[in-house]
Amino acid sequence: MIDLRGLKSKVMVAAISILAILPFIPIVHLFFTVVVNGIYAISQNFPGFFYMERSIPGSGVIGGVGPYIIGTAILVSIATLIGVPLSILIAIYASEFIQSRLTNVGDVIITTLFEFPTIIIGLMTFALISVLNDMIRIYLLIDVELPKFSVLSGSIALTIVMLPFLYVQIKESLRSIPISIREAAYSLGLSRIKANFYIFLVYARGSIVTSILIAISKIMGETAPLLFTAFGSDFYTISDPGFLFKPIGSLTLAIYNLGLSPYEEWIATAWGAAFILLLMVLSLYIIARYIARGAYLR
Amino acid sequence: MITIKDLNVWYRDNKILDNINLDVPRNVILTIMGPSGSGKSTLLRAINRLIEIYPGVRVEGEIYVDGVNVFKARTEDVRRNIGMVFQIPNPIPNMSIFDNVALGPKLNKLVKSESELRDIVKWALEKAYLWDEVKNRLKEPAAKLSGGQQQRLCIARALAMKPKVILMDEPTSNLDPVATNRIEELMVELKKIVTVVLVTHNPAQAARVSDYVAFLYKGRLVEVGSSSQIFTSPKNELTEKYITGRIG
Amino acid sequence: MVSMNISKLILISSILILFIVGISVFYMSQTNINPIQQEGRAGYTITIVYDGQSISLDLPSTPIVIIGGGSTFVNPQMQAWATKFRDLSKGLVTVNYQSIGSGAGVAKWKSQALDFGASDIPLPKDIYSEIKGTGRQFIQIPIVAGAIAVIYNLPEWDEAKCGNLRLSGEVLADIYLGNIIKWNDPKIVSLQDKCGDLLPDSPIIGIHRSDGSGTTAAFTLYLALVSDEWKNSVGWGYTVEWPRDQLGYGLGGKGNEGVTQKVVSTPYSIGYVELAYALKSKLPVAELLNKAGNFVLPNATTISEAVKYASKKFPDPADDWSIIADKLLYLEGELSYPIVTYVYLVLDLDYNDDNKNKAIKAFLTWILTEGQKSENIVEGYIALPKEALDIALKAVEKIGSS
Amino acid sequence: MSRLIEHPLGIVMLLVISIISVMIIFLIIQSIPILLYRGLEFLTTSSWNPVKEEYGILFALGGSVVVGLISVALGAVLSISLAVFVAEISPVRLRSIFVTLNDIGAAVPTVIYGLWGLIYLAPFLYDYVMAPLSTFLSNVLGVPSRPGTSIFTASVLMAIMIVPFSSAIIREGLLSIPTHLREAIISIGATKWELIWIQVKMVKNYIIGGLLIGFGRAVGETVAVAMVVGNVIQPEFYKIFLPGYTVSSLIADQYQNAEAYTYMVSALFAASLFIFIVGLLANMVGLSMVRRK
Repeated sequence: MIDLRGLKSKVMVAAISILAILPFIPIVHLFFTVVVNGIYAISQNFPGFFYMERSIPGSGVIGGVGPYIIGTAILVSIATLIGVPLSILIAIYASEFIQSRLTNVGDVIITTLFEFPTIIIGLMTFALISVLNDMIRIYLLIDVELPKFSVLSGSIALTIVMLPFLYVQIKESLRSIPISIREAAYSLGLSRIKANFYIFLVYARGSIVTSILIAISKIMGETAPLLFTAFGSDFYTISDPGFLFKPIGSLTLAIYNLGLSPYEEWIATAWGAAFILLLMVLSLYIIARYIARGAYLR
Repeated sequence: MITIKDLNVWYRDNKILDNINLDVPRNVILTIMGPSGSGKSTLLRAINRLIEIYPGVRVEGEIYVDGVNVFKARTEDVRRNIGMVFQIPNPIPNMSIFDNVALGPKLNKLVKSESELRDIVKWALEKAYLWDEVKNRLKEPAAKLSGGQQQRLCIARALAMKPKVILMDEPTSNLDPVATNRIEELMVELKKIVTVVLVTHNPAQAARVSDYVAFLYKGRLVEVGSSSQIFTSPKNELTEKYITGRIG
Repeated sequence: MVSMNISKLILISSILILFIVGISVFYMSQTNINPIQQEGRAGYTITIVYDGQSISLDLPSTPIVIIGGGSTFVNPQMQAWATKFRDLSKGLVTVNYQSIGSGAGVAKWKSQALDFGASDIPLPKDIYSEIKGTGRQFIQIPIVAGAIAVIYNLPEWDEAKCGNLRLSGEVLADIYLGNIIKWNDPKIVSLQDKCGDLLPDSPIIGIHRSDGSGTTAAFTLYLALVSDEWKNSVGWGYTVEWPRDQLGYGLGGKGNEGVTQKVVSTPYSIGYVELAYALKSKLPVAELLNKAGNFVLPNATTISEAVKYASKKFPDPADDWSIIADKLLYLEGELSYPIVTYVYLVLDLDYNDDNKNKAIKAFLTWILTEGQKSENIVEGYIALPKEALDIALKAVEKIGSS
Repeated sequence: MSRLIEHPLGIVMLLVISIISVMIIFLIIQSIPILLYRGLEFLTTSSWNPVKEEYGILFALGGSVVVGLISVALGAVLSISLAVFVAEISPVRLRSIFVTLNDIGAAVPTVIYGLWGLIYLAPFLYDYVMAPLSTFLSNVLGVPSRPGTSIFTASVLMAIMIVPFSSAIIREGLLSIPTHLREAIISIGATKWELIWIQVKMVKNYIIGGLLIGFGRAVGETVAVAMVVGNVIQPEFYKIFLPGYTVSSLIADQYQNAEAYTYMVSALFAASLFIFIVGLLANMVGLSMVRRK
């Protein structure tokens, strides 16, 4: 007798395997094209590709993504410097005062923004700065305008993108600390701040560092929240003392704008920028995974 | 040394401890025993107010340690003067042996110099009978020690704060008999320098080490007395049933 | 031991990042991208000769970044001017110009997010009177002229044999209205001198801007001038509703670059872009019917001819230019190209900052004089005639003096 | 006990909460004028005519929903298969390779997907899918045009982008099934397929949750979609071979010159409020499904 059940099982398993391999084809193709086109673009203008400014179309010169690399680095660093301490502080509060009303409200509001359409975060930052400007004008009666298109507002937008993710991750890490460790810390007479900073954060550092690295790699690849905030610039702006209040470019904005252009040089530049961005994001990601694995081994 | 007056503890709507009154003299071992769920751990954690890290707990009454009402003092100061050892050995696993012991003195700024810190750590480890075993591996993570060693490390950690009282919450329940034996010896030795409050559900252990015994049942303090009195002529029927193993 | 690895890894990765940033910064300083470091900039001035007189430009004492934005059309020209002037001023004046579309440029200038806005059309009447009403002192000046070219992607058409495709305003309006669906429509065929039979039986894909733009405003204004149906059913503005989209034969592109890119990659498509973009893309450009009845290509001759007639109609920079907007298109003249556009800068007369006033004044004076010389004009743009420049220069003089 | 702020750290929490609340409130306030001005027509008509101050965003809402639905429909089978394959079928030694590839797919910045989609995916789909199918389905799906930017292309791109993401969530569910349950199923003589099917049914919550979160992503994604969706105002958004708009790509295109018109800013904020609500619902329901045990 034919083993119908066994046959069906084999057929289905084979079908699943084929369906499972299917999604890898575009991803592998994407990798392949980014690497090939990117390396080609960079090799056409090496090492100028890394530090020059955007070329003029028709000049035959590919690249110059220097200002974009610096821009991404600045935006991401500022967002990280604001976002990481902020999310650690509120995550500590939420893990220490689980039943506090403030924690409950915070949980609802912050997780609202978790995995959220980032273009809205850009819009909201733009709106927030408008509100702040109105408040400054009305209540402080001084004529100061916070620039809407600036490094600062771009960083704020990125901070808000990374905050919910970090908050949820760090809070989970802290809440999963065994109660015995909490008792040990508090039995030594440590304040909540000291216990968290010297013991709990150290105890959970593996998973927290992983979350932070993944959060950084996330915001590094964000475009939409920067459209109305960082705005984009094709020049080096950091030589200007007030550059924090001026627009700045980023690798992602450059890929978006150059990729949509008709010029060969600019499209090649976009591929080169994509290659650099991919390299940056993935190396952070791989480091994060490595640390995570180490954390599990502990 | 420790005086507990009219202590009541609730968790949400349940009363965990009901009107506890207790006196503990200086430099003795007092054992609180009772079946699980009787509130012994809660009573122990009330003394250094560790109970307050659990949300939903409400405490009423007074506890004096060395003449100070702990509920009027700062929590940090209270806990600093009272060492505690737990059921599960809980050194911070990814910190070194040295750092685990140094943690309290360092973070509470009890020492002025590095050398003073080293002296304290050495003293505490010696007192905990651990120094000889670890003196050459102080930089290794605490997680590498055996269970009994970890528990002695926790005792050293508590001692390093130079406390007047040490609370022990079933410190041997997760250890093998050999390690248990060593800890028990250590306790008797420790009472020369501190007052020990021990929680156990093992009457035999209570009989071996304690000077005084308190028997707790369903949140009430049933009987308090010297060790010999409780184990030879308990006044209460419940106490007798418990030490003879008929409830528990 | 794991903990050791973590800190090591973080250390290594941060060193790596610092290394990359370090290399970039090193090359920046090497390649003179950062001219601020150079000495001798205090009290530095630039002297230029205009109309036989020498003018010295008063530069700010500290480096200033001027933020401008708007018209995507003027972007290549503005970038060329900005780069040149930054070198000339030894880094004292950097113009950060962003091509975000004219509508955005004006809106952002109005909300003071930008120092100046650049637009392909004058300030609309209501915006003009609204800002005027707040008492803000501002001017509009034309800085350069250009033309909107109609580009097409028609594989069957051989320019060498047939010449460039010929189109008229009415036909363009009919195409974007959806009245003409296919390339071999009799209305298109009848305009052609020869090769009319080569026009294929394929639907025309009408490509247009998806973002708000002055190019769209100028193009739709032109269509409204030549077609009453267009004027009544669509109108003109930065963003309009394209009837052709609703038939499924339309496609949007972001910026002039986006439209060019879409035309390049879409066979049987037609689109409108600023001439500079058309020339750069190597796409064929259609000949358009002018008012005098001739088919003309956009080039220096035909545009200059149109500019000559238009500049006679320019009002004062402080006045409302919107009332003459429709008088500057589709002009008389045998060779006049019909869709000639001007880039207008809107700027304040006082920035409440002496250095910024100086920077903007110097930059504008330079682009209205030296900047109009052929070596500084990018291909596809046309310098303004002297009469127009004189009016603008007089207005720029007033910056910071009030 | 009932004090609002129980520790100085609470001030930081309060600050973060108030900033985010101000942003959300502002989003809502900004949306009100257009809803008062146009009423329900704003949601039920398709027009974007700033010259006449006529705004109806049905075309963009429709585009967003269609992109979300098609990408989830395409992604569902693929992501379940991928998760099952990694958790059950692939050799254990290769598993980490697949997991890494999958997770890297989820980590690639969306703008890179957009660039790739514009240059490789759109022409490919035009040549091999849209053009052949449209020869006999043009009435239903519309006639595509080169370079292949269309709602369909955006949907396929989004499907490619959400598969790694959804499948990671489903995989997590599969791997969280206790070993003793698997052993129990095997011990009653189940075939591999039956084992898989029983487990898939057990992680239904994860599947629905993962796909809902994927839907939220597809609806909210901006740049990748804006690069391939075609960007035209086209009321027949259900003809998926035609170019169209989604709400987020409309915002990305139109926001910059919105302030030149009276109601456009409000219209864009109201439109974003829509993806806010859809995204929020998808996320909240999705997350609660995943967390429910």
